[in-house]
Amino acid sequence: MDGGSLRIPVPDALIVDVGGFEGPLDLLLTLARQQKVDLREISILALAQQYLAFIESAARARIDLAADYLVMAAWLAYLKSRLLLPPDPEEEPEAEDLARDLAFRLARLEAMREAAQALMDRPRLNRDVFPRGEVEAMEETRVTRLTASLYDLLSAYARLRTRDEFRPFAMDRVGVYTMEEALDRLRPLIGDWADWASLSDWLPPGWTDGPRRRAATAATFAAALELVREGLADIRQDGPFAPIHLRARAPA
Amino acid sequence: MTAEPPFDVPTPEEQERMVEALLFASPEPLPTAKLAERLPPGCDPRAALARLQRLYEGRGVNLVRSGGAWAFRTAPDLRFLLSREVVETRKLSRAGIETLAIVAYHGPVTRTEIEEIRGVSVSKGTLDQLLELGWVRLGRRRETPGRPATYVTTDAFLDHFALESAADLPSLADLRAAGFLGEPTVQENLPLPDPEP
Amino acid sequence: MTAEPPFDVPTPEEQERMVEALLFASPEPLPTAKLAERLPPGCDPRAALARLQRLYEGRGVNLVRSGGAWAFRTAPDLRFLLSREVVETRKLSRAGIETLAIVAYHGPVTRTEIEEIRGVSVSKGTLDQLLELGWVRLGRRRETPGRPATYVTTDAFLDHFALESAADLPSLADLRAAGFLGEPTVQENLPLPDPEP
Repeated sequence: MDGGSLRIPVPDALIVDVGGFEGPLDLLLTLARQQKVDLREISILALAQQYLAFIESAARARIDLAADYLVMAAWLAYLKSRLLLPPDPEEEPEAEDLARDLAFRLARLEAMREAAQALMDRPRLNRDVFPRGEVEAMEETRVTRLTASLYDLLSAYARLRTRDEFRPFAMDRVGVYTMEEALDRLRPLIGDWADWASLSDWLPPGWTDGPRRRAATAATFAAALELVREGLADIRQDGPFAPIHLRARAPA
Repeated sequence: MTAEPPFDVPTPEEQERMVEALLFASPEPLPTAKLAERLPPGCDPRAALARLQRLYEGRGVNLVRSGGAWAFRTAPDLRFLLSREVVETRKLSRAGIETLAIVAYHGPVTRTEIEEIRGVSVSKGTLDQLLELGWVRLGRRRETPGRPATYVTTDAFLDHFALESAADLPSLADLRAAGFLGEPTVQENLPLPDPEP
Repeated sequence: MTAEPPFDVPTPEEQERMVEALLFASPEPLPTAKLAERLPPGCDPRAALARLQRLYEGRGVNLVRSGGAWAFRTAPDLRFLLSREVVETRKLSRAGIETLAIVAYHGPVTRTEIEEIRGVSVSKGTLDQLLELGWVRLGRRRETPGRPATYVTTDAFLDHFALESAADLPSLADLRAAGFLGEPTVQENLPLPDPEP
């Protein structure tokens, strides 16, 4: 056997299709079928060569191959070298055994695929073969029976044991000043506020900078509107974006 | 007989088989005209119906005609056999199935332990229901203060869920691998149930 | 014949009629034990089943066995008459079909063994889909390190694929003769799936 005769061209279709393979064994099986011999008789040396050539062209085409394809390539390169060298009695298992093992796995995968197909081709219930279509009305006693399936049981347990992973998302409330808080603060103060004063002077201590200031301003403004609605205060703004002023409403 | 030439009329025996299968699979009684429609061209359901009616005479199931439509019916004298048949099945409640799962995985387990795992209290009705179903029974009392009752699953439980033993329930890792759970998380590192007693 | 004296065992013909009626009325396959339970005391459903199976052979409706249970089903060759609009259950993926076949031929089988044969990891959702369909159930845990769960097929699987028993799986004998249902000789040296991340 010279190296040249082993070089089987890799069809472009395979490269385009690389995503369609279910892992390295599936790819190897597709390549092995091109040898058109019984999979148990296959030349593993030739197959290794084919696989390595395929990986090489995939790399040239800049296709990102999953790691397991590369691990298989490394292993096949090692197997190839051992098959070409004279057997080393020290090394276990022998290269021939490894090659036979790989051929076995390929043949078994193909056989299981054929068996799966044969299974699917069998007459199927409610497609080819039918049960009695009519349920006979039976006038007798009704019994209610509770039931559950294994699927229900396993799902329930899985749900319980992972409940903490799926607890509802709760908003972080730090840095939020609510309208209720602003109202609680303003209501006892407003009676003493006879003259117009800017709303920004009403902000609670510690809420006068950054995002906290924005939150407190919004809440205080909403609370001020509530007080106006209740007839406890007047509110005034001289122009768009001008400061907002608030004062207690004089008793009528 | 395997591949049928399109314009070959089936033999009377074949027609009989076809009518028999059509009536058996139909969810409602079939009028003669409907049968004729479903059969290959050239068939006459009336002849087949008459033969079938004779064939099933005196058997456990009879071919009967009611209001111009045909159906198989249990022989009237055997209806007493079917009387117990009417069973309405209802799904076990969520509380029930969760409690059952906990007893299966962690039994013998006390009610307090079930509540700890579920994070909510277990109503008495839930456990009573499982006891009544025969899926759960009382185990040994726990030798702790108060000597609480424990619960374990029964052989009827194993039978219903087609399990060989409670120890054969898949571990959480198996469940995850089979697709019952989301992605692995820190939960993985928590001490998990060892269903071994 | 109308009123039965309590301790008179029905004649074989009567027993046959009763079994026929019970099986006709049940949409689910009935296990022999269930049949025996429903029959009057002293009856043996097995003899009646054997006679009925012969009687219905070649007819439009056949008496079929799946696992330990019996049911009447339309003859497979009449499918062309009956394929009404069937609500196709969720279509199984290629991975699902192959996984099902491996469980059927190799079961009880662990997830790792399925992965070894297919050469890829079993994706989430494949095994739980088969469990949900009721075609696969849990077998004994394997007594190896980690005590992994094993999977086997169910009677519902046999019923769905019109199989009398697991021994009737297509080309089972060939696969066994070829050694495909056993293990390779030096498998541990192949860099094949290391499925768990």
